[in-house]
Amino acid sequence: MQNYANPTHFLRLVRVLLPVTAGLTTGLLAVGLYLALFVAPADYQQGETVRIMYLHVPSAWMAMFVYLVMTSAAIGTLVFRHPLADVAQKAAAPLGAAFTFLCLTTGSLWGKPEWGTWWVWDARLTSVLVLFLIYLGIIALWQVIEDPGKAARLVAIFTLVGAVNVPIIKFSVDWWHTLHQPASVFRMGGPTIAASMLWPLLIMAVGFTTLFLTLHMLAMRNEILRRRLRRLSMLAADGAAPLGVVAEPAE
Amino acid sequence: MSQKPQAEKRQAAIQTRRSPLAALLVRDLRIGRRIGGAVSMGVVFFLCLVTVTPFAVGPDQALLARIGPAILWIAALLATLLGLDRLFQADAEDGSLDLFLMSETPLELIVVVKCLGHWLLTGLPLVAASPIFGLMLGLEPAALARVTASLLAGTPALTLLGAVGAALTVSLRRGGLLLAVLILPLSVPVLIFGVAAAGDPVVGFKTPFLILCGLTLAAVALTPFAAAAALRHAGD
Amino acid sequence: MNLAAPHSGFVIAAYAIAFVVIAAMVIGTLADYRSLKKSLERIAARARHIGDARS
Amino acid sequence: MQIEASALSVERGGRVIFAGLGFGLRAGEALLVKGPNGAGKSTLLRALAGLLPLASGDIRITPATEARLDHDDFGSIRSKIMNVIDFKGLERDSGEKPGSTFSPPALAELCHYIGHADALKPALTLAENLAFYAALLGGGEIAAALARLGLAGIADLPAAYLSAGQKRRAALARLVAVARPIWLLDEPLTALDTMSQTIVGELMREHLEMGGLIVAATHAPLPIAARDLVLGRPL
Repeated sequence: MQNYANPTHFLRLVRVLLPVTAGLTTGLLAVGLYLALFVAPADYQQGETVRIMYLHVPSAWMAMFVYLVMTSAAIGTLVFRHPLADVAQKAAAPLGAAFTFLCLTTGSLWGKPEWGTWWVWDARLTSVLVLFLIYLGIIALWQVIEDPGKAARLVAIFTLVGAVNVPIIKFSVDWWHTLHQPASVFRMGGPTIAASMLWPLLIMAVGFTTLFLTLHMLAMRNEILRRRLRRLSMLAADGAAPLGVVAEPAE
Repeated sequence: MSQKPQAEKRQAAIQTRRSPLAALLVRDLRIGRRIGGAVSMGVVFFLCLVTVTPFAVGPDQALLARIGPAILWIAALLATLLGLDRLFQADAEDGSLDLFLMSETPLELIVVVKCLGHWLLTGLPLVAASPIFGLMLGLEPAALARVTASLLAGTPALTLLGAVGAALTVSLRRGGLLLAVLILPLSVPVLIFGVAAAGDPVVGFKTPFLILCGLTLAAVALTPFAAAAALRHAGD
Repeated sequence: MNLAAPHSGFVIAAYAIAFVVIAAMVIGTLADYRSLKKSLERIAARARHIGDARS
Repeated sequence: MQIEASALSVERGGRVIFAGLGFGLRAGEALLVKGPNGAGKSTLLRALAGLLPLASGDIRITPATEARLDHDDFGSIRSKIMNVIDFKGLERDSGEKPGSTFSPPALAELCHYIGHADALKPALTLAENLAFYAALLGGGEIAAALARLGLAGIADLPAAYLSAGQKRRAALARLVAVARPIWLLDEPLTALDTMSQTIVGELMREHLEMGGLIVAATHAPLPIAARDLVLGRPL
């Protein structure tokens, strides 16, 4: 693992892994979409609307998975001071926000025909909305602090505070929801689900995960290049950009 | 702290002087009292929010009495968070924060005492004012007591959560808005249980109030570490 | 997929939005990569230029 | 006691401020950090005070050796230095391991840091300001400290009404009020008139005679015997 602390090694690893994950993602999403749109049956209650679930549930899963990735990266930044951890953390935040946004919009599109309104203060949607706000806060914190090293440590602290808070938020929103809407509302998914629906769902979920991994690697590569560029620009501004510097890998 | 015989002489010297944390609390309270604006401004802002809400929802007494606890809680939440951005910033700008870091007293405890001072100056006046503003919203006496008790138990948690945001944004010139963006989502649980304890007829007072107290205790136990860590990293 | 079903518009909209969001992520990341590469090359050329001038 | 700093380097915002810096300083010695603007003088002091993380390198504090202790007569500061060290439980392992290493936070507790900012609250009086820092940093007599820096007459004025020189002296009064063995002074003489400069010079000499250590960053010459550490432009 320490070997990949060196960004140049990491960039080499990306070059090897990228075609694999990109190909895997394309294949999985193609199969998953085919199954979700054409093979899986329409629900006897919800009709065709159930097909939104194949997007909604995987993106909800990604919203949490990306936060998990960011939390481990935050620990990597604060505890192990791994140089790639804050790159990973910064690259993941906008992707997590995008998946969370997707989860919210698909949830809303599913809610309109099912519940008759575009937005319902359903426990799960509300929790995801709060998670979305936390993602936006993390992105804002990245943007306003200029020094990447300092930003990384402060964002890592906030990410961990959020990680402790997310289960509490989930618990309190569930409690709040049962308090205000005791009537049973049909929930998406559920413990019992037919195999014809489960397979497309699993394949889409795995496809979304590999999609995230691919994009995450690309975004990390961008971030490494951005830091290299920043360093070189600073050297150039100091009037001390010797020839060798450009060939030297970023640190 | 030390059991060495040589330390006994020191012990006498230590006892004659004030403990660092007590000195810090006295200092912050004194500054708050001398500057004055800090205490009254929070309450005035609280009053402004309570005044503005009926213009938004209409002067329907019954409706106002029903959502009164919620209005008071939202107003307390905003008044607490918007006043917090200077919590550590003033000390960071004039160099006091450097000296906090060089003290033998752990920064975590200093954070707790700073929060205590800030809550006494801004949170407590809000709690004290809430029954009066509750009357303006037409709350029943029982509801007034519940709102006041829930604010008393819940506002310390808001101050402590806000302290994390204040520490994260300490080096930013205009960190106030960002502080609110960072901390408002995290204060959702406090708001939920606070409002439920304040005025939900279905669930009663005890359960949400106890959970609210638990949240405050958890905030006391955990947030100082996050805030202190952020302050240590904000210097560079 | 039955296009004539009552709510199929919502399904299509959901998939379209997912497509747009994912495409935006992919295109945004790749465009960012290209512009970073270009900037890096520019600064490398600049350094070479300075180096030539010095020698 | 002595400080041994080796291979210090500090980075801020991806920029190397200085690298590979080292120096040694024994009890009673002063080090004058010189260099042009932006060379990292303030950064070095802040790093020594533990306020900035070191990118690499380490700082060792070694307590005075036994022999040296026997011969020296204990001045008040020296005994406090030893007390501080004792308090940290360092004397305990000095038997088997004379060179105990402080981690930076512990080092910070041995240091006085006088930075660019005077750390005074304008709403509080001078005496209140100083009494707070005395309590925070480890206790001491503030009346004597104020008198020593010629501030006794204005001790009950709010700091807001003081001149820059008076504020600077109030910050320097911390050095007298609280005994700490290592002084890190960033431009200590700024805004001071000649008479105050003389007083501060005396304070520094006394501190050194009692076995204290001083690291000062300054453009102006200091009225004490000191070794120089000249920092160049980064890279």
